[in-house]
Amino acid sequence: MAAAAAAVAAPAAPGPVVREGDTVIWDVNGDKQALVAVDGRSRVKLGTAFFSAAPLLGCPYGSMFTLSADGSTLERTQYTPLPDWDLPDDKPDFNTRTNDKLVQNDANQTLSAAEIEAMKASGAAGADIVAALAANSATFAAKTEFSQEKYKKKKAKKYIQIATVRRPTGATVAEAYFANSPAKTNYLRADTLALLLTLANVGAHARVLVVESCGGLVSAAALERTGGGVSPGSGVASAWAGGPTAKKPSLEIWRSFNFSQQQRAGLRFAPLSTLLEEARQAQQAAQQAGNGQQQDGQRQPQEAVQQDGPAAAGDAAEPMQQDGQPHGSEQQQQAEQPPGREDAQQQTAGGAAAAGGPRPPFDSCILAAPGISPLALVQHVLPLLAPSASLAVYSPWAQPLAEALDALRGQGQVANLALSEAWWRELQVLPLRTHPTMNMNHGGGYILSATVLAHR
Amino acid sequence: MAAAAAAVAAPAAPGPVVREGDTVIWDVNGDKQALVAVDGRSRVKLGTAFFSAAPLLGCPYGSMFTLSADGSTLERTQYTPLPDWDLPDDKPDFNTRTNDKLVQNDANQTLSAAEIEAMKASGAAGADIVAALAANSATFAAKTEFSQEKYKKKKAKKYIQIATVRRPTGATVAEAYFANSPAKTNYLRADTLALLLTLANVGAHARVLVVESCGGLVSAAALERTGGGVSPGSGVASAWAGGPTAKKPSLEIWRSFNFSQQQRAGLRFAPLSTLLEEARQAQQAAQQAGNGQQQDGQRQPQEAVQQDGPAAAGDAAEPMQQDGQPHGSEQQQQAEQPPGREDAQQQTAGGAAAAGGPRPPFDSCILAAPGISPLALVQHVLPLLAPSASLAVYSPWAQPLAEALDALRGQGQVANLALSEAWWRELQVLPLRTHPTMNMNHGGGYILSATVLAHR
Amino acid sequence: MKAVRVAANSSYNNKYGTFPHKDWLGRPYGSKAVAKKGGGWVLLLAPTPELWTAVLRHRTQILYVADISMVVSMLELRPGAVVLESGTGSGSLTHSLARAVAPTGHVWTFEFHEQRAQMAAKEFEENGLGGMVTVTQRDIEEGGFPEDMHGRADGVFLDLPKPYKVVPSAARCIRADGMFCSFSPCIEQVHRTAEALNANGFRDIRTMEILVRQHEVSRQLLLTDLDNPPAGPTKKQQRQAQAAAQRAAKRQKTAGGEGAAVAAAAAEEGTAAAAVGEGGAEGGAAAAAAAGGSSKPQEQAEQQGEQQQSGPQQAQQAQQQQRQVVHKPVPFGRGHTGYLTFARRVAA
Amino acid sequence: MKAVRVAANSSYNNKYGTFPHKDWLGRPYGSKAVAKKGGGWVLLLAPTPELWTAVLRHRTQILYVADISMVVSMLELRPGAVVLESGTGSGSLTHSLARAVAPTGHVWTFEFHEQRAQMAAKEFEENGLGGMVTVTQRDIEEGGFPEDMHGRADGVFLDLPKPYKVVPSAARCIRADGMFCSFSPCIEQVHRTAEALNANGFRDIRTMEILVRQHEVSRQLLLTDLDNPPAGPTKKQQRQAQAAAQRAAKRQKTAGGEGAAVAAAAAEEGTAAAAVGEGGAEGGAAAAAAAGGSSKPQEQAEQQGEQQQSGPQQAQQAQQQQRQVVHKPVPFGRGHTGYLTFARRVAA
Repeated sequence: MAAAAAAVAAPAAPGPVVREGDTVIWDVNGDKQALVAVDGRSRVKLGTAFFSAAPLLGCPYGSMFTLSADGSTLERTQYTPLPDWDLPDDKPDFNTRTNDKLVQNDANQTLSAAEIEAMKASGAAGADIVAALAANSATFAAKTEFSQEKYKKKKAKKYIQIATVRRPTGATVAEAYFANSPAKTNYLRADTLALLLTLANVGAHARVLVVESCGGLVSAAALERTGGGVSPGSGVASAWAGGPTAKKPSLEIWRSFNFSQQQRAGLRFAPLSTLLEEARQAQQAAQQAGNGQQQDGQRQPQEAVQQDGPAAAGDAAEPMQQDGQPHGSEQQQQAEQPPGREDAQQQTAGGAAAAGGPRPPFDSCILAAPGISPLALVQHVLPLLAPSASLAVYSPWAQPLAEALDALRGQGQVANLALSEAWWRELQVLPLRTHPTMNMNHGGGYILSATVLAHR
Repeated sequence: MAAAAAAVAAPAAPGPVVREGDTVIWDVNGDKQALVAVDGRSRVKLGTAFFSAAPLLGCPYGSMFTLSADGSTLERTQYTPLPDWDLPDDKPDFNTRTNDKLVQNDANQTLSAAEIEAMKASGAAGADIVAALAANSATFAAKTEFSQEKYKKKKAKKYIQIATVRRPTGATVAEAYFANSPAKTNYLRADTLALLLTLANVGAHARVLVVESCGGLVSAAALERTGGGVSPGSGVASAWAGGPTAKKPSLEIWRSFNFSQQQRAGLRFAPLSTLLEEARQAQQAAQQAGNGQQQDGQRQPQEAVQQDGPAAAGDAAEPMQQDGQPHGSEQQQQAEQPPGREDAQQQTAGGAAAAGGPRPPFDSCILAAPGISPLALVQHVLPLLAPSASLAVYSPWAQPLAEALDALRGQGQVANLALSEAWWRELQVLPLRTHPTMNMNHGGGYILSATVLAHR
Repeated sequence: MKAVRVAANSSYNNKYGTFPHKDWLGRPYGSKAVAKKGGGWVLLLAPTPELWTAVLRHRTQILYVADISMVVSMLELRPGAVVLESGTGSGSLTHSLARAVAPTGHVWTFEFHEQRAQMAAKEFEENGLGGMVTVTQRDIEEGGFPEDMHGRADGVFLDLPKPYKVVPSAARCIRADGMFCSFSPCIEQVHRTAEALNANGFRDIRTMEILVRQHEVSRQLLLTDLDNPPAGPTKKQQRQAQAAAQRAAKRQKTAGGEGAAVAAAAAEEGTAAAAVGEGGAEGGAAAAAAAGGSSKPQEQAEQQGEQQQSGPQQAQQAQQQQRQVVHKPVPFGRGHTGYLTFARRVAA
Repeated sequence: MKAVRVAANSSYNNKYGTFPHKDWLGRPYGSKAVAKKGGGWVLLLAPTPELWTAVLRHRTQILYVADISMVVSMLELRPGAVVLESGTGSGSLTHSLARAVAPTGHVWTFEFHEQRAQMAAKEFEENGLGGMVTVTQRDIEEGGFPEDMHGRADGVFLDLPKPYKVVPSAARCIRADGMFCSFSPCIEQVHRTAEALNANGFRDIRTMEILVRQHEVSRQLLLTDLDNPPAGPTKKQQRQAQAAAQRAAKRQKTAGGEGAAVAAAAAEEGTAAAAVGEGGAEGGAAAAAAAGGSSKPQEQAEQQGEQQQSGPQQAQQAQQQQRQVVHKPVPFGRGHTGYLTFARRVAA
């Protein structure tokens, strides 16, 4: 143990640091998370008050903060290993306390509220207060080890306030929203999001179509996986239903991801009707060009792909063929964007990067808009998807997905149809106290997944 | 360990023994279960051959049998503690074997097939053969502890044949059918059966209505819980849909439960139409008798109950008021049975006991016939149920139950509507090898439960 | 949901009004009783072990319906059986054990904590289980079961921090082919218990978990015409759906805490009655549906609201949207109650 | 489902016929290719890590999609990241790690078993991952990761019998705020690993399980008129339903073993193609639906059978029965794959 504890001191190699303008997840005691854009003026909450976030700038992500002794500013605190593991776990009878004589009565604390306040005023650390509370509890010693643990945890939450600065990623942002304002991401659970990204085969070379009512979380997480502008033509098109005049829904969560301008350029917003029109135009162009190889560097719409040569067929294989030649250069890609396009218009507020992002056909598709009939939505977007594209559809309800599966089965449009449900559970792992957590989330929802077939 | 092992020798107090005519569960290695009626002539399978079951008679339930040294007869064998726990679990590094140099090749066994046969012919115990196989395997020592375990288990299943004689109960019969011929009990899992019995509040004083397509398993398990004739008027009515002329479905699993004649008398079979007619007649009789107390000892149909005094209201409370006065004596109960009733006719083959069993209203109801619309079935049986009766409906599919719940909600017919799903998982608990079993059954189905309200 | 003991001269009060018990006397269980003034009402349900479990006072962590079902089933209890329980705790399981062995069997239940033992004994008596359940204050972990229990038990159930210490005593109490069960939250306890069982004349040692997941049922409008969405924009509907979901979640939470009710046993003149659910005139079926998810009247009101808002386009809307009954697991539920370890006593 | 490497002069043979690869060249992924003789066909699908996982040769227990998704997500991998893996095993996870960090990142994967390391390296090369994945034969439990990996990893993944022995080395390799993950089937390994992580500069130690349950979708006829059941007796329908369920279960099983297919990478001329699903003329969509439950044509045939049998009573039957699309979990599935333990390296 001693040798192991020494290893804590060994510093890790440097990781990313908080820069001016970054959004961070301000995680207080693991209980409460807030997304905060950090600059010289922004403030963060610890306990019941707000403090300047300036001390965060330049600190490594993962840094922990607590209140300074005078309670006026935030200061970094060093991590120390949890004491939970100091208990000897080879003595089966160590937890000999039992609750046999415990009378239910809340007046067992001899430390007065005034005394606790005095400790706080004198700058005592939260940990000291918790220790004092335990020492002055008439019943603490008589509690079972299990109850002692519970008591200390409860008090610690009340008196120890430590915040961690977390870097926003698909996983951390999803968990922060789910824990604090799940309605904003339509209750999309982090494991379900992870499964959607996997089942839709999202990677650096993917051209991803997303239709979501999760505030933009799915689009942002997908963009993170494509790396934004890493591969020309790849990225995420985040689209919505309702025809050309429909208002763009709120999809602003990408702003929390600290994407670079180049990465942001891989993300476009557009109504589905615009994408369908692009697909139609591209198809016409392909038909005019005949059955031969296309010369203009434009991405092949799906119908063209069917009659195209090996290079086109290679497109869909890119995720596993990372050294294959992508089509079209980035400049061509940008040149394709007609000026004043609807999605560009709608990105004016805060959309610093030029409108980029992929055009149809897409080889990856995530549908996470449960308010739309899954069958209707799948059939609506099928013309936008390249043959062999991976498709994943999320709904909190199984039945609409089951009916979609039933209707799509055997129609020759998709293969590998599957309806899946994830079951996600955490465990507490501690000496003599190892068990799954007593509460869990049962609502991970359901995913319909499939592979798109070539049109006959 | 030594002291603990000594405790094994301490004999348990005697339990039930196998009697002529009993049905037993013949459980071979925990892998294969057969329900066998034991008498002097019946035979049971061990390995690939059948043997006389005569040695089972008079043995305590739980006895274990193996082949005699000459392989011709069954003989009892003593249980010894499993060796799995002899491994030291306080040495973290004991499993130092790794698979690093293991080449995939099946020719690593130096013991020949002929040698193994010779061992068997000479009467070697299966355990000895397994030990010899391990000792003569060139790769056994190089395997990880995990793989060694797997190897030994595989070989043990092949060479060690031990059968246990189990007493049929709701739990053991359900598990035996589920493991060996699940279609016969319509895939009803043991935990789901247990939940149905609980949610329907089945106990000694319950008058239970069962409609099932599980071969009679539900009816038999419910009868076991009511104790059959323990409380006069209590028991199980196992009914089916389809009008008075419908053929009785196969519901014969009760024959495996070794019910006494008295217990069997608590079980009746009848078409739902007969029960509905009984309820109508009883209601008419009650109306003719006016609003006063009934004098004839007949059970009150539900409409009468509504206008009845405190004693009637006490009926439904019986499960928790075990010392309350039940209505009607057993003789009265039997006298009520009209001779030549439909269910009595259908019980001629093997139904040794006189037809008894409860009449409407029922205070407990289990519907486990998923081929029937749950909503239609609930509404069909509601006139048979007493106010405050507990209702539990099983289906492998959630959607029909959800639609039933939706339709019943707010209609004032039932309260406490809930749609539940059980998740049942076993764990392997062994030194350094503790984990949930690698395979599990995902198909426990869904249960709709409710409490019946008084008709307005 | 509340347990109410009925007495002719007593009355039940809540925010929906005053309910004199004498109005309840003679009415069948499952009836709705109306308040003296105003339209408030309660449902009077007969007590069952399940309803009791929902309303009893928690003196300790209790067992819930799924674990209880497995325990009763796998201990192979039936009328006439004798079962030992330690500790008694809040008496949740005890009621189900009593139902299973009634009327000729017996539950011997032991509780280390003096006050708890007394409170449990009083409740069993009041709930009419006095003749079938005996509560004794005793330290089972240290002293084992009393010697006069040896060889008498068809089943033993342990819910103790160190069940492994009691295994030798349990082995002496359980008859051949009888069943043992231990409920433990932590895997380390299970591990030691399984080892002790293997060494003390038990076989068929099985450890399992059973969790129950509740599903909520709702009606959803799903958009089917993606080019021509209905007048009410999808986004607004989504907000409504979210708000409805939040309300449902809130209801779900309150259902656990203060929802519909039950219970209570014989009072004056051998009468028994119980109250399940409470509602004001405006909140019609809320109480009745408390355990079932959302309440219909509320939902219907919402649906009417939607329809009114779309007004004349109603027929068109039917083509653009699809109304569907759907279900999904309630988001938050129990993730673990405990591990159930069963074992069978080896035949002589 | 099978992985097929395409070569112009090669051909693929199965019981449905012979499929010359040259017929496949130039066709888009997702196409159906017909056999030289007879009506047999295969679907040509582009390889993905998920499809590869379904067809790869198991040299060890492999990770499946749910665990893989959590690992990639919680390790916070993205293009450009550097990740260390030990052991390589069958390379199932490695493909997904490579997809996540491509094209500018790198997967350093270590395998103790010599033969396995060589086979994995060959497969990565063939599947076009050669530039992004480096396989090294090394005993990580004894020697830790190579010193030149220190401070270079954004994430480390361990699938080893004694991961706790590697924690100090992992701590030296992972940069501040980087992530650690260990996959262990047994809780005892997890316990020691968590203790080692706490002592070696990690925090946010979380252990979790993720299981995926597949649902099968079918259409059921539910009896609604209980007094006048349709001509075909309920019992017969039940038998049919059971038989259909058994067939579905059988299909489900085969889907795992030999069902629809995938895979394969660049062959001659940089071309890549893959075969998913195989079918004879008579068994139409069977292969395509292999992963989706029952196959539609077969089901339609059954339905037609039912309808023909009931003949003229068809209209009446509609009133007596309700046809409904339903879903339920496939009965048997994985109950445990392993525990995933994550931890975050403490900032400097």
